[in-house]
Parts: sequence; C-alpha cells; structure tokens
Amino acid sequence: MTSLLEVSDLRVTHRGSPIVDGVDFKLDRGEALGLAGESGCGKTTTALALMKLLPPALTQSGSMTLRPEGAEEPINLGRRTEAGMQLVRWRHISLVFQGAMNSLDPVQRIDAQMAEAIRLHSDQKGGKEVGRKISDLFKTVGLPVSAARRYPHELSGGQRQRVMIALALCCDPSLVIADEPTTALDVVMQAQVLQLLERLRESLGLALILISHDLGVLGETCDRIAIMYAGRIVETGPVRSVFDDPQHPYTKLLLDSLPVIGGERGLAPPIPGAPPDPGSPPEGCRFRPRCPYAKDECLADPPLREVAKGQSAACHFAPWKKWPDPRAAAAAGKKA
Amino acid sequence: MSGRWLAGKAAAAVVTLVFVIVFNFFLFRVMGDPTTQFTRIPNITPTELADLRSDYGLDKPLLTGQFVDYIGDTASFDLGTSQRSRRAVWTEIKDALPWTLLLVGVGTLLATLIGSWLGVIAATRRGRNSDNGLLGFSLFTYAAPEYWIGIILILVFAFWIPILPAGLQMTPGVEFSSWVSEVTDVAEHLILPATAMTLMLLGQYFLIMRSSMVDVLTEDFITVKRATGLPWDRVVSRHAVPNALLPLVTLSAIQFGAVVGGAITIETIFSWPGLGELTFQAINDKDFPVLQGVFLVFSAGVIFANLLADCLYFYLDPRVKAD
Amino acid sequence: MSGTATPAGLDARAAAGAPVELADERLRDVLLGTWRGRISVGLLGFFIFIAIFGSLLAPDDPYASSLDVLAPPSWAHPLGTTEQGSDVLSQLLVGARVSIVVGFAAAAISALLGSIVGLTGGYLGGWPDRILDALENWFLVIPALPLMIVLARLLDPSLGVLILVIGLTSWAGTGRIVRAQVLTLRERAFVERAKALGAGDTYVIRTHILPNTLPLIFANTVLIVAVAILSEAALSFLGLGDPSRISWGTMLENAFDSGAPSAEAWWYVIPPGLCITLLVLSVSVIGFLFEEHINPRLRDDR
Amino acid sequence: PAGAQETTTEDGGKAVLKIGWGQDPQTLNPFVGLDEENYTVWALNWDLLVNFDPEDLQPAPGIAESWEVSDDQQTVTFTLADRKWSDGTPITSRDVKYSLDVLGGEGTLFAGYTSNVESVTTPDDKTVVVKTKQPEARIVGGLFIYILPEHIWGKVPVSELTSSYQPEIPMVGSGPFIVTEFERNRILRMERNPEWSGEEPNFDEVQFIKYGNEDATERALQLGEVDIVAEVQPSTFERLGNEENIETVRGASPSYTELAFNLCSAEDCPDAEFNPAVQDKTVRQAIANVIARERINEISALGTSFVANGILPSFYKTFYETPELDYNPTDVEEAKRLLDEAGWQDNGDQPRTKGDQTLSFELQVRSESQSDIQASRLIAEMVKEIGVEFKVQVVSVDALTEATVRFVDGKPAPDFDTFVWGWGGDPYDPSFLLSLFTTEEIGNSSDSFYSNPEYDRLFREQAAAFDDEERKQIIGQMVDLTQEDLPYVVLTEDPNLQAYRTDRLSNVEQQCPADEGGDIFCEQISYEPMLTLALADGSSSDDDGGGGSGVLIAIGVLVVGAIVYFVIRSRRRGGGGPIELEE
Amino acid sequence: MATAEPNGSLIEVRDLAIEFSARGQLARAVDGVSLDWRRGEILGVVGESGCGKSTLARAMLALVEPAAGSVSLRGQVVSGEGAGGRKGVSDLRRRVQMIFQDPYQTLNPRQRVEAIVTEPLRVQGVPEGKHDERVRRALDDVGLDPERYLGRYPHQLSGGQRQRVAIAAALVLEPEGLICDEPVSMLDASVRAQILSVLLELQKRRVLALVFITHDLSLAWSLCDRIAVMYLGRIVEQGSAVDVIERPKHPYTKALVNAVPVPEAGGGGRRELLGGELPDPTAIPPGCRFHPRCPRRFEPCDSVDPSLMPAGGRDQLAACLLHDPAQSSAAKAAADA
Ligand SMILES: Nc1ncnc2c1ncn2[C@@H]1O[C@H](COP(=O)(O)OP(=O)(O)OP(=O)(O)O)[C@@H](O)[C@H]1O
Ligand SMILES: Nc1ncnc2c1ncn2[C@@H]1O[C@H](COP(=O)(O)OP(=O)(O)OP(=O)(O)O)[C@@H](O)[C@H]1O
Ligand SMILES: [Mg+2]
Ligand SMILES: [Mg+2]
Repeated sequence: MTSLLEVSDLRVTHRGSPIVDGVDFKLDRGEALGLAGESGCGKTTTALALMKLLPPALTQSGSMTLRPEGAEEPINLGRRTEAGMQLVRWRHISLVFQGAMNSLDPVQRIDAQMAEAIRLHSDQKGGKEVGRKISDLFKTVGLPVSAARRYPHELSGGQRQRVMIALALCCDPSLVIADEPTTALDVVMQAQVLQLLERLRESLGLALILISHDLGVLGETCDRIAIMYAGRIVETGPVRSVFDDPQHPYTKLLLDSLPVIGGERGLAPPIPGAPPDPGSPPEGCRFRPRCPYAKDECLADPPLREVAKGQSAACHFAPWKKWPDPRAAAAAGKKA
Repeated sequence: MSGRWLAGKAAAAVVTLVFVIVFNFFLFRVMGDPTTQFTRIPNITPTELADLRSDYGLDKPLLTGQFVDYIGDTASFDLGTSQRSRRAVWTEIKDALPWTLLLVGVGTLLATLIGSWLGVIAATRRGRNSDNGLLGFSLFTYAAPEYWIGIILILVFAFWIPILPAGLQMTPGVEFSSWVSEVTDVAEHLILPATAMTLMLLGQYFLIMRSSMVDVLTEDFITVKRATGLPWDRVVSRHAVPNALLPLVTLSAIQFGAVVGGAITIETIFSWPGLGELTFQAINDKDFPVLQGVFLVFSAGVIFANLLADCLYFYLDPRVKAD
Repeated sequence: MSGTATPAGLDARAAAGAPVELADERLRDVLLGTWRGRISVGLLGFFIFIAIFGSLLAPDDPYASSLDVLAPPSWAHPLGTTEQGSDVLSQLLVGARVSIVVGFAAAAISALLGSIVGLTGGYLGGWPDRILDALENWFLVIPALPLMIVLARLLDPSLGVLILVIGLTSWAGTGRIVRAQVLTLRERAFVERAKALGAGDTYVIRTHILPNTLPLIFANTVLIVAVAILSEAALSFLGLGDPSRISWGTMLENAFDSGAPSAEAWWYVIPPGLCITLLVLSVSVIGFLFEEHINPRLRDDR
Repeated sequence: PAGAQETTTEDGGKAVLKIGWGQDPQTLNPFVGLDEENYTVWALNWDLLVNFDPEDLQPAPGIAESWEVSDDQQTVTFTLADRKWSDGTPITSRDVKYSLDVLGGEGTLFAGYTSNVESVTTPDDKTVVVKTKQPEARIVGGLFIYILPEHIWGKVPVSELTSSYQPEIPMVGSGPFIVTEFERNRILRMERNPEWSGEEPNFDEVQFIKYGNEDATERALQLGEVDIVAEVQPSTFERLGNEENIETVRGASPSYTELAFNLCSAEDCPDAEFNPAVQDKTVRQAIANVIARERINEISALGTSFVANGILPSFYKTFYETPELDYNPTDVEEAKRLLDEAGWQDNGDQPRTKGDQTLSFELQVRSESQSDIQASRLIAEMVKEIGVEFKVQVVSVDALTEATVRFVDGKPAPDFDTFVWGWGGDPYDPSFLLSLFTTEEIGNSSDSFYSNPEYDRLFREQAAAFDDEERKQIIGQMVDLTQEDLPYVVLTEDPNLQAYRTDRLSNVEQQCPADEGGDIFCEQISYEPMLTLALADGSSSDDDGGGGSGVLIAIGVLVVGAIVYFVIRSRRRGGGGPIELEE
Repeated sequence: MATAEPNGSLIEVRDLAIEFSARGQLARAVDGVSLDWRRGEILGVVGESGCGKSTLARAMLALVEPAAGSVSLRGQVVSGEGAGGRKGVSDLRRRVQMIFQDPYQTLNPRQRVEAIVTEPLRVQGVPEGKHDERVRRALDDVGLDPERYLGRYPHQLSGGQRQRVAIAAALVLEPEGLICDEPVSMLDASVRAQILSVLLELQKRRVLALVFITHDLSLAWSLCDRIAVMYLGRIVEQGSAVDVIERPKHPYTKALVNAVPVPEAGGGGRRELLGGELPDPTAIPPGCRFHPRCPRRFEPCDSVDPSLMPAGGRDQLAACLLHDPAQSSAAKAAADA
C-alpha cells in the first residue's frame, strides 16, 4: 500500500539559516502521526510548510507527495504553484490551529465561514445543501446547530476548538493537521477534544498529524510518533515502541521528565541546558551539548536510520539495549 | 445582544454636546470680553455702549441671567445675530452648511475609498517598491498643509494648464438652462477643492488602513483562511479588509476634527462659500457671534460624525453587541 | 493636516489596549538604521540648524523691501522676491525658527499635560479616572483647529499664545494613549509583585509605570510636534499668527493674499509650503520609526 | 476653458456688466451697514437729495431739482423733481424728510451729517426746507444721506431697522439700477430700474460677484470671469496692467496713511503712557524733515500711491492746495540742526538724549498691512540718521485700537508713542478728515489728541463757508497749522486701484473727480459713469461653458460608481445566498 | 516530604469569600474557602481555568480585600474580619512571596536583573550594605551566574531564565512561604523540569513552604504534599496528594484525574469524561455547585450545598453528599446506579 503523504528532505530557511532542516516522514491512510518537540523546534513551521502557507520571509524546499483517495496521479506538493495549492488545501489537507481563539474571522458568523469553505471546494452551492452539511458537521463534533449562527466570540474556547474541527472536516479531507489543538484548554476540555478527534479519525478514516509538546496527549491519540529536536526528526516509530523503548537520548530524557500518575513521585533530573538556536545549530549531533551520553563520535552528524522494527532514531549509538544512569554517563563522558 | 453600547455612545454624545454648549458660553463671555465687539462702531459714546450692552443682555447677571438666556436661545437655534451682516447667525450657517457638507462629503468619501484602497494594496505588498512609493506619497500628503496643496492646485490647473476654475462654487451670474448644467458647473468647481480635501485626508486614511491591515494580516485566521484554499485576493477582500476597517472607523471618527480644520483653510483658498469661509470672515471681522455659532456647529458636526462612526462600528463589529 | 490631535497609529494600539514596550535597542539604531530614518534625522537637524542660525545665514534683511516685486529667482535673490520685494530665501531662513519653536514647545506642553492626566487617571482609576477620561474624550472630539482659532482670536496672538493654544488643545491624544498604557501596565505582574512587596504608589509609578510609559510618550510627542507645526502654520495662514514674526505660515498667508498664485509666482508659494512639508515629514517619520520600534508588529522585517 | 468668456451675455443677449469684489456687503440695510461695498450698491440704487457731478464733485441735481440758500445761510429750500420710485410710487418730500430724520438720525454711518440740522420741514410734496443751527456748506454739497422710499422703510420700526432688518428684494430705488437679487457670498444682481427716467444705461444688468479675497478676484479678471475688479492690490497692480486685454486704473482716493504722534496733554489724558519727548515739536519737525515720502511710496506701496503733502489728500482739489510749509525730505542737516538747537545731544549711533529723555520711540503698526509695516521699517531707517530711534512693533489691529482708544477713569489714556495707520474721508467733502484734529474729537475719533484753539476756530469757519474759494483759503490755514505742529506726518495718499478688461468694455473713463482722480464707475458717489460705460465691440459670445470638463465629471462619476459597484459586489459574493441550517 | 515543624500553620484561610463586580453583577470568585498552609509544606491547588485559584492566591497575600472570612499569618489575622492593621500585612508580605505564571509579564522590561532582584530589599527597607551579597546569593540559588546576569535586561533572557530571576527576586527576602501561580505552565517540558527542580531544592534546603497552583494534575501529584481541588470558587476536596489523586473521593476530582492524558499508546478512548463547562461565577448553581455536571448526582444534590467532610484516607476531606453519613443510603443507591 502506498502511503498518503511522503515528505522527504523538507527544509525551511529564514534568510539562509535553517529552521526545519531536512525532515522526512511517511504517513499512511487513516494513520495518526504525532509530532512532538520543544517549543521552537519547528513543528508549526513543518505543518505550514506542508500546506505551503509559510510567511514570505521563510523559504522551503524538498519534496512532498500526496496521494489522496481517488486521485490518479500523486500530487507533488513541492512543485505546486499557489493556484495549484488552492485546489489541494482543505480539499485534501486541512488544518486545526494552535489557539482556536484567533483562527476564525471575528466579524463573520460561523455558518458563513463554513459555507465559504464548502462552496469553494464542492459543487454544493445551494443554501439547503450547505446548511445540511453544516448541521451534520456540528452534530458530529457535538455542538448544537444553533451555535453555527453565532459569531466566534460568542462561543467558549472549547466550543470554538470544536468549530475549528468541524471546519477542518467540511471538505472531507484525507489529512487533518492539528497543531496543538488543546494547549489553550484545560484538562477537562482537552480530554473532550482529544476524544473527539480520535472518534472522528476512526469513523471517517482520516489521516491525522497531531502536533503537541505534550507527550501524554500524543500517546493517547496517535499510532506513530515523531520527535523533533532543533528542526530535525530525531526519532520516529510506533507510539508504543517509542514510549516503551526510546532509542534517542533526547526522547529518553523527555519521557523520564514526565510525571506519570501512579508511577514514581518526585522529579526526575531535568535535561540540562537549553535548546540550541536554530539559526546556528551545534556541529554534529544537535543534541550533543545537552546529551549525557555524548562521545567524540557525536561530532559527526547522525542520520535517521531504522534501529528496530518501524522505529528509527538519529543516534550513533542506537539501538540502545539498556540506558545507563545519565549522571554516571555524563561523568564518564566528561572523562572521555 | 443589545444596543446598550450604542445607547451609551449616544448618551455620551449628548453629554459632550451639552458640555460644548456650556463651554462655548463661558469661552466667549469670560475669556473674551463681548464688549470688544462694539469697538468696530466708530464714535460710540458710553451711553450708547450701555444701551448696546443691555440690548445684548450683557447687563444681566452672568449665570442666572445671561447663561439661562443663552441656553434657551441655543436650544431654539437662536445663536445670536451676526455683528457684520445683522442676520441671524443660524441663517448664515444654514446658508453655508450645504456647501461645506458637499465639499467635506465628497472629499471624505474619496479619501476613504482611495486611501483605504491604497492602504490595502500597500499592506499586501509590504516592503516592495509599490509599497514604498505609496508610503512616501502618503506621508508627503500627510505632511503637506492642505491649503498649500490647494494653492498649488490653483497654480497648476487654473493658470499653468487652465482647465479648471480656481474658485467659487459655480460660475457666477449664469442662469443655468437646466439642473444638469448647473450640477455640472458645480461639479467642475468642486474638482479642485475636493481634490485638495482628498489629498489632505488621503495620507491619514492610507496610513491607518495600512497599519491596520498589516496587523490583521498577521492574525492566525488569515492563515487559516488561506489554508482553506481561498485565493489570496479573496482572503484580503473578504476577511482582512472587513477586520481592518474596524480601527479605520474608530480612528477616522477622530479625524473628523481635522476634516473640519481642512474645510476652513480649503474653503478660504477656493472662495468656497461654506462654513469654513464663514469662519475665516468671522475671524477677520471679529464677528464673535458667528464665530461662536460656527464653533458650536463644527463641534456638533464632529460629535455627530463620531456617533455615526460608532453606529457603523456597531454594525461592522459583532463583538460590541455582546456587552 | 492641520488640527490633527492624534497621530494615527499609536492610538490604534492604545485603543486595543495592547501593552507597549521599548526594547533596549539603541536610540541610534532606531533612528539611523534605515535610510528613511537617516534622511529624516538629517532633515530635522538641518531645519534645527536653520532655526538657530537662520537669521545669520540670511543673505538679506528679510524685512527689507525693494522695488523688485515678485521677481523670479535670480542670482541676487535665489528664490525670488515677495510682493514687497523682500528676499524669499531670507524670509524662509528666518521663518524656520517660529515653526520649530512652536512645534517643540507646544508639543512639550501637550506631552506634559497628557502624561499627567493619563498617568493620574489610569493609575488611580475610579472617579478621578472617569472625570479625566471624559475630559480627554471631550478634547478629542472637539475639532482642534476651530478651537485654536477661537482661542487665538480671543487672546491677542503672539508666539506665547500660539504655543499655549496649540499645547492646550492637543494633549488629549497623549493622555488617552498614556492612560491605556498605564491601564495595561497596572495589570502587569511586575506591578502586582511590587505592590505585593508593599511598595507605595509613588514608588510604583516612578520605577514601574513611568519608565515603561516614557517611550510611548516620547514617540507620541514627536508626532505631536508635527501636528503643532502644522497647526501653527494653519493659524498663521488664517492671520492668527504672531504678527511681529515671519513664519512659513505667514509667508504663505502673504503670498496668497498678495496674489502670488495668479502671478504664477511659484517661487513664493512653493518654498514655504515645501519647508513645512519637509519638516513635518521628517518629524513624522522619526515619530513613526519610534512607533514601529515600540510596536514590532509594524516592522517590515518579520 | 471653464467659465471663460461667457460673461457678458446670455439668455437672449442681455448686456451684463460683471464686477468682481473680494467681499460682498453683508447687509444692504443702510442703518447698520458698514462696508465700503455698501456704498457701491446704495449709490446705484438710491439718489441723494443733491448728487455730485462726476467731473468735479460739485453739487448736481439729485432728488432735488434745485435749491436755494437763505441769506443767513441757515435755511436751504429744495425743490424736488418729478420722479418715481422703481415700484411706480412718486418720490415726494415725505421720503426726504423721513430719510433725513430717521436715517440721518439713527443710521450708524449717517448720523454725523445731520448733527447740525435743526429741522426738516415739508411745505408741500415737492418742497423740503432744511434749517441748521449754524451755517453749514455741507447741507448742499455733502448731505450724504440716501433718500429712501418712506412708504417701505417707514413701516418698519426703528428698533428693527437698527438691528436685524434686511431690506426686501427687489430693493425699491431711485437710481438707474436696483438690487434684484442678493445671494450672500455669491452674487448681488442689479437690474435696470423700470422707472428710470435719465439717460439710458448701456447695460441691462450689473452683477457684483464675490470671490472671498482679492487674489481670487484678480484671478477671475485674468480668466475673463469678470469685467472689472473694483479693488486691485498694489502688489499685483503693475503685473495686472501688463496682462493682455487688461487695463489698470489708478485713481486718487480720499484716504491716506500717516505717522501719528501721541500729543495728548496731561490734563486731557492724565494716565496716558508714552515717551514725553514725542511732544517736543522740534523733534517732530526734525523727523518730518528726514522722512522721504517718495521713497516710502515707491517701496512700501510699490509706487502705486501718491506722495502726501499734509493732512488733506489732493483728492480734494477743490478745497486744497499743497501747503507752503512742506518738509524737504532730504534735508538731514536741517533736521540735525533743529535737534542740536533744541538741546538734543548727539550720541553717535545711540539715540539722542536730553536730560533723562531719550529720542527712542515705539512705533506700532498693525499686522494686516504689509505696506504699513514696510513704511514703518523705512521710517525707522530714515530717522536713525539723525539720532532718533523708532522701535517697530507689529501688533494686531485690535491691540493698536486698544492702544489708541484706551480709557482710564473715563478719560482717554492712549498707550503709544507713535504709530502708522490710515484714515479715509468722505469722497466729496474734507470735513471729516479735518475734524480729526479738533479738540472736540479727543475721546472720540482723534488719535493724535491734538488740540489747538486756533485750529478749532478755523474748522468751524470753514464748515460754514458756502463759497468754495473762501473755504479753500481757510482750509489752507488749517493745513499750515498742522504742518507746523505735526500731529501727523502724512506719508502717502492711498490710491484707488482698479482694473478692467479692454476686450469687454468701452467708454471707460476715470471720473469722480475726472482725470487723475477718480475711478472707472465712480463707485460710492455717482451712478453717472455707469450710464456711459459700454460693451466693447464684438465682445459678446455665447459659450455654454463647462462642456470640456463635463467629460472629466463623467469620468469621476464612473470611477466612483465603479468603486461602489465593486464594494457591493464583493460583499454580495461573500454571502452566496442564505444558508438554511437544519436543527 | 520534609516538613520541619509539622502542623504549624504558616497561613490559615477561614471561610474566605472574594467578590468582583463584573458588568454590574457580583461574581463570587472565591466562595467560602478554608485552608491551612503548613510550614515547609508544598500545597497544591488544582482546578479548571477560572475556578478561582489565582484569586485565592492573591487573597492569601492580602492583595484583594475579602468580602467575608479571614486570612491569618501564624495565627495572627492579617486580612478580612478582625484584621490587625498594616503591621500584619507588611509582616505577611515579607514572609510570603509570589511567582506568576507568565515569565514575560513578571519582569519590568526597563529594569536590569540587578534592580529587579534588589527591589524587594529596597521596598522592605533592608539596609543598603547587605543588598549586593543577598542578591548574589539569591541568583546563585536559582542557578544563575550573578556575574553574567546581573547586568542584563529581561529581553536578553530566555523564558526559563526569566522565571529564575523572578524566583530569585522572591527569595531574596528569605521568605517562609512562596506562592507559585502556575509558574511553569508557559514553559517547555525541559525548561519546566529545570525550574521545578530549582524550586524543590530550595524548598528542601530553606524549609520553604510552597503553594503550587497548577492545571496539571500529574505535576501536582508528583510534587505536592497535600492537594486542594477547587471548583467554582470552592474547595471540593483536599487531602494528601497521593490520596486525592490516586483515590479521589469527589466525582469532580475523579473526572479531573480521568481526563489527564497518559503517555501510553491508545490510552484514553474509552474513558468516561466530564461534559459541559464551568458555569459563570455570577450564576452559581444552587445546591451542590457541581451537580449539573456531576455523573453521580442524586436527589438532594440540587438543593443541599455540601461542606467539606471526612472521606476515606487520613485527612482527606470531600464536599460531596456521597460521603455524608446522613445521606448514606441514598448515596449508596446513587453510587450503585
Ligand atoms: N516568520 C518567521 N521568521 C523568522 N523565524 C521564524 C518565523 N516563524 C518561525 N520562526 C522560527 O522558527 C523556529 C520554529 O518555529 P515554530 O513555530 O515552527 O516552532 P514550534 O515547534 O511550533 O514551537 P511552539 O511549540 O512554540 O509552537 C523558531 O525558532 C522561530 O523563531
Ligand atoms: N479583577 C477581577 N475582576 C473581575 N473578575 C475577576 C477578577 N479577577 C478574577 N475574576 C474572576 O474570578 C474568577 C476566578 O478567577 P481566577 O483568576 O482566580 O481563576 P483561576 O482559577 O486562576 O484561572 P486560570 O487557571 O485561568 O488562571 C474568574 O471567573 C474571573 O473572571
Ligand atoms: Mg507551534
Ligand atoms: Mg490563574
């Protein structure tokens, strides 16, 4: 089976300095991919690059091939013009943004905004048809249909996030990118939205790219996960394998620092240092300056390679059978 | 969902107007000595002066007499009598008002349309040559005194290339064969003053619209709209512009004061027989009743325009209805 | 634009209640970082120089008349002569002083008044704020030029009266912007923290509110300078200027009154207006640069 | 070519004269009107009891056909002509009595003329007898009171006449033209008086078109929108004359510009403030000796004015000759000698001093007049040579007025040393200008506060002199007195500058008085020239005007329409039809 | 965790109510809260956004005037009914400090780090001479090299560094208690751990009491000694962290815990989630304020407003009728249903 989306060597630069630095991944139909990483590591940039929506200051390169259901030819997103992209956007890929607060036009009613997108991409132009579609979508996301007649500011944050999801679904896309759809919400609401996404994915057979810096969120919702660090994917694989058996030190430390109810109380040692400035990343492995396991080899750039079934990591020492105690390792590394 | 906000605005406008009226009284009675108006009259004797003072009610006590009279008169549109023409100030104003409205209306309309249109263009082409050019042009018209622009327009279009009349509102003394030719004639005379007015306001509207558009274009929902596959020009015209209009509406309300200022100087330059020229004459003649009346009317006009802008804002921005 | 009391951009933000910060970039970079800034600073410097030394530089007595009336530019009179046969260039050089002095002094008054009112209202809140805010709104709504005209007509025009009249009618915009900024600052955590430490009002205003408002006041004041210069010119043009001094506005008045336009005496009409325009332009651009600097959203490189 | 050429005729070839002016009269009511423009209109609309001859301003028949002066010179009997008002009503002695009594009594501008009148009686419809308290020549040669139709004005209460009354249009009159339309700030239209019985005018209509300021008016002349400009500025006078098809006219006027000194005595003005040195006659004479009036005229008035010689303009030829004592403007040595002799010590570059007095004076001048300012600066320059300092202060006209009319404790308290300003007199009789130096006027019009019993006596004498030669001789003495005492150094006599289009008008002559003196249409004084003034040959043309720029308008309308259309369309597209939601 | 003087209360809150007027209506942001914050203890306060956590924190510092109830410091009432005047408040403000959520808002952009950290000493009138030393020590404590950072402006610092400066400024007075209002929710996972470890270390070393306000239940669970769960201005459950999170007794706490995403593949799908949203504090539902959203509500819940009552573990209290002995039978029935 060919994958829905294939991205290879995606690069985004800002005045020559890289922000996203060679990202490759594949996404199957109906699959949910989680994209995790610290703030500023390039998650949003990657998502925008997929839809070619980057601000003019940023330039992108690399190939992105989309094979939507029913299309004879694969769509080479990388080479599409702006006009060409307009046919792809929303029809095939839609986006749920970080902060639904600002994702809707504040001076237009919600039904108008949804109708606009529906009419743009389908033959359904009549008020009845479009209205039915909107009503259906609202029911799907669990909102009262009357909410469609409101203005965005008349809805609560959670409702707005649902509206965004409904909007993302209105042209039956094959892929939805959700960029931190829950960060602005509190736990209860967050759980509701995640559950909704999950349900929809199952019932509609959507592929989903879920972006979050909260590994817990990704763990619940995704099949596969990709961990980004400083503009690169450093580890990717099925969620279970990555969580149970991380193969990159960054992933490992990140998971360790997460408190898990029912696990061990108290704080795990934090990852020392700060993420690198994406404009001038360190030589070799980008995690090297913060990595307790770093050795001389790490001065060479490690490629992302398969280290276990379906699981890849960009570390010279992967696969790790057993993780040494980071403190001891760090001390050892210093000596060496 | 209620008009409370609007009702509040209207109430505030009324309060402001009342305050203007009160202010007007004290300004002209307390700061300026109203008897100085009589120094125009040669050979006036003290008894005649006293008579005049009582004619004008100046011998009454300030608050309980003069002020009460003044409020009553103002409420019934009695703004006093012009020192010069001996006509009711209100009549003078009524004669001049339509011309000012015409000039200001056309000038503001054109300036808003062209200015905001150019602002949108510049904001969407930020940093490019067209943006820089427009910005330079607008800053220039923003900085240039409107009467100077007016004089230059006269110099160029009435003398160097004599294609337009240099002043007045219509060809004098002509009996027009039909209203069409009359309207055409007025329109012809309107071109230069309206151009000056437009140029004076253009820069301001342009700058407001540009910065407001620049702000709006960085909003997330713009990216979302683009993400839905909406062509860029439609994103701009249907989503960015309506949002950018909001600050334009509030800010242009504040600019009405400037419009009025411009009307004074431009009308003076072009001998346009509106309130501005009336003001200018009143300045020269020290015709305080007229000056007082014109000031009142200008203020009321600006207050009303502000209220209008609030209504427009109410209509444009659904958010204000919430409170 | 005569009689504009509020510069456009700043108010937008004040209205939106967005906090404003001045990052610690050097003043020099803000002003001299772009070619626009360099030209404007250069122009303003030039005009200030003229304002100080203009009367020494003037080739002729600006008041001296001759029979050479409305003469076009020549070697003797590089910018021609006035209707009195005076040298236009000399008048232009001498006239700079009024514009600059009135512009800056009136703006200073306006800034002082606006800041005091804005700070007091914004910080105190409650009924003092409501009263001051109403006063501000009132001054904002009242058309500035007519108010100035009335005041100038009632008082006898002189330089001091002009400064006072312009200053007193143009502070409201500053007041509102300052108030909005103070309102947002008041809610900022560092102010709350200072209060939590037990700091008094004067301390909070002095160390937290004022320093964070000053850049805004400054940027706004620069823009008010432009407005004040235009107002002076407009009042002078209407015959309400200081009668004993030549200013660009009175030059325009004389030019217009004496029929320079119909004489096609462009050398008499264009230079004073152009000087006003360039001065206002340079001041405005500097103001906008500060503004842009305070509000990085307006910056071009993003 | 907008608006050009379509001036004179339209609608069936009506002959129209278009006169441009900067201001229009704000009211036509003679009881309150104050503007110069008023007289222009009134003079066309109404006769005086006795008109003036445009040639030499001597009395000429007006409402009165003839008159007789009694032997004691205190009674004048007028016989009225058989004439009708423009509404057909006959003109009778009642109209005259009404006008002399009411307008002469209450009209702001006219009250001065009847102060000496004891009674006006009307023995019959055609006879009016005016009795005066003292003999006064002005009763015949200068009773400048318009005769109004009593059957119209008499119905209006006086209190209304003196406040807000606005005459009805058409304004019933006796002159060749009557006001038929007055649209303020635009146009004042005068059409032929249907009852006019004199010489037939060449024009059917006279339009006065208001342009708001002089420049716009002159522009209009250049562009051919008007035929005459009633008042040209000195600065444009020469240039306008050089324009094709435009001729300029420079006439004398009864007004002048002077340098005035504060001569108020201590008893008249105990609280006056000034440098006492200004009251030293020698100082004034020395100053007068170095003021080169020719140069002032040339520079400050651009040579358009006339050099003045004493307190009366040569406009009043009939009554006036250049005085014997006239200062020689180049005699610096004489001036220095005078000052030296009077004990004013020469301090080189510094002003002269005597005791604690210094010859340093403030010279105030009003800001409105560029030429006055120039004149002041020139004077300051000139007197510097003899060690006198004039500090020129440009002030507003209000401030200057205040300085001259200031009162403290009910007594005049002028606050100035010297100033430059001007006066305008009646256009036929010098009494007003002469009265400025009478003791009686201190506290009223006098602004030099000059007081000389001899002068006062001569003033009364000349007023009673019905014989021109006799009057001329007395006035000569008065002028000589003031030339000696110098309350004023009169600098220039202001001109009357006008311009007209030669391609439009013919029969243009300067009148009132003729030759050097007058103006094109004798504004203010006589309508006679209006009757002779005619269109130039082939000047009428029928141009519909505005055709060319109609295209411009159309384009403008299209552009606005297009913008509106696009705005509406883009909004419409946003809707795309209503959405019907299913609940 | 370490508690130096067990049971000694630093701050006691009694029946506290705070009101705001919002659009002409009174809103009770905090409504009858009683709470003990013991010395050296880490007290967690959790709850949905808008439930009144920050308001409670500000009340504990006497920054808002209570409508009812009181706040006392070491048994001395400093705010509210029976407050003893300014002395108490200034004592309170010296002993207790606060850190805010947003590191970008907490620091005055026009002040250098040195001025920021010195400010508390200046305001509290600590003699000049000691400033430098104490400032340096505070910066050292939060892991910032004084030499490098004293001269910097906030915009020259990263978010984590700013938060450290804020902590240093709070510590420089050597307080006994520190109220942290969501101090890490705006920070990244890795930075968050750094800040938290700084806080924990200080807490241990200086015997500092912490109030830790957070959304994040797992964080509260792993750090705090005791936890109070707030709902709509009221504490609905409190007890030791382990008890409250692992064995919640109030249906709301249960729902909260349930909603926490777990980093385990496919975790959440089948969980029972809380519906609806937090009601507006201007319109608090009658009876138990949680009942409209409560999955286990029964008959008297819409009329009886439960107070905190013992439930389950040691010191564990819950405001739920399910634990009211008087309602036990009905409660059982409801629980079974
Ligand atoms: N328009 C831009 N111009 C310059 N740099 C940019 C621009 N947009 C993003 N960047 C930089 O690119 C990097 C990645 O940004 P991005 O928004 O993709 O991060 P992110 O992973 O989504 O972070 P977060 O979790 O905070 O949303 C950041 O360092 C950011 O500063
Ligand atoms: N100054 C205030 N004026 C009016 N209402 C306020 C004020 N401060 C807080 N509130 C209201 O009080 C309630 C509690 O607010 P509070 O900030 O304490 O909540 P919170 O639990 O800290 O929320 P969050 O998690 O979002 O920080 C909210 O409904 C809020 O709107
Ligand atoms: Mg992001
Ligand atoms: Mg909070």
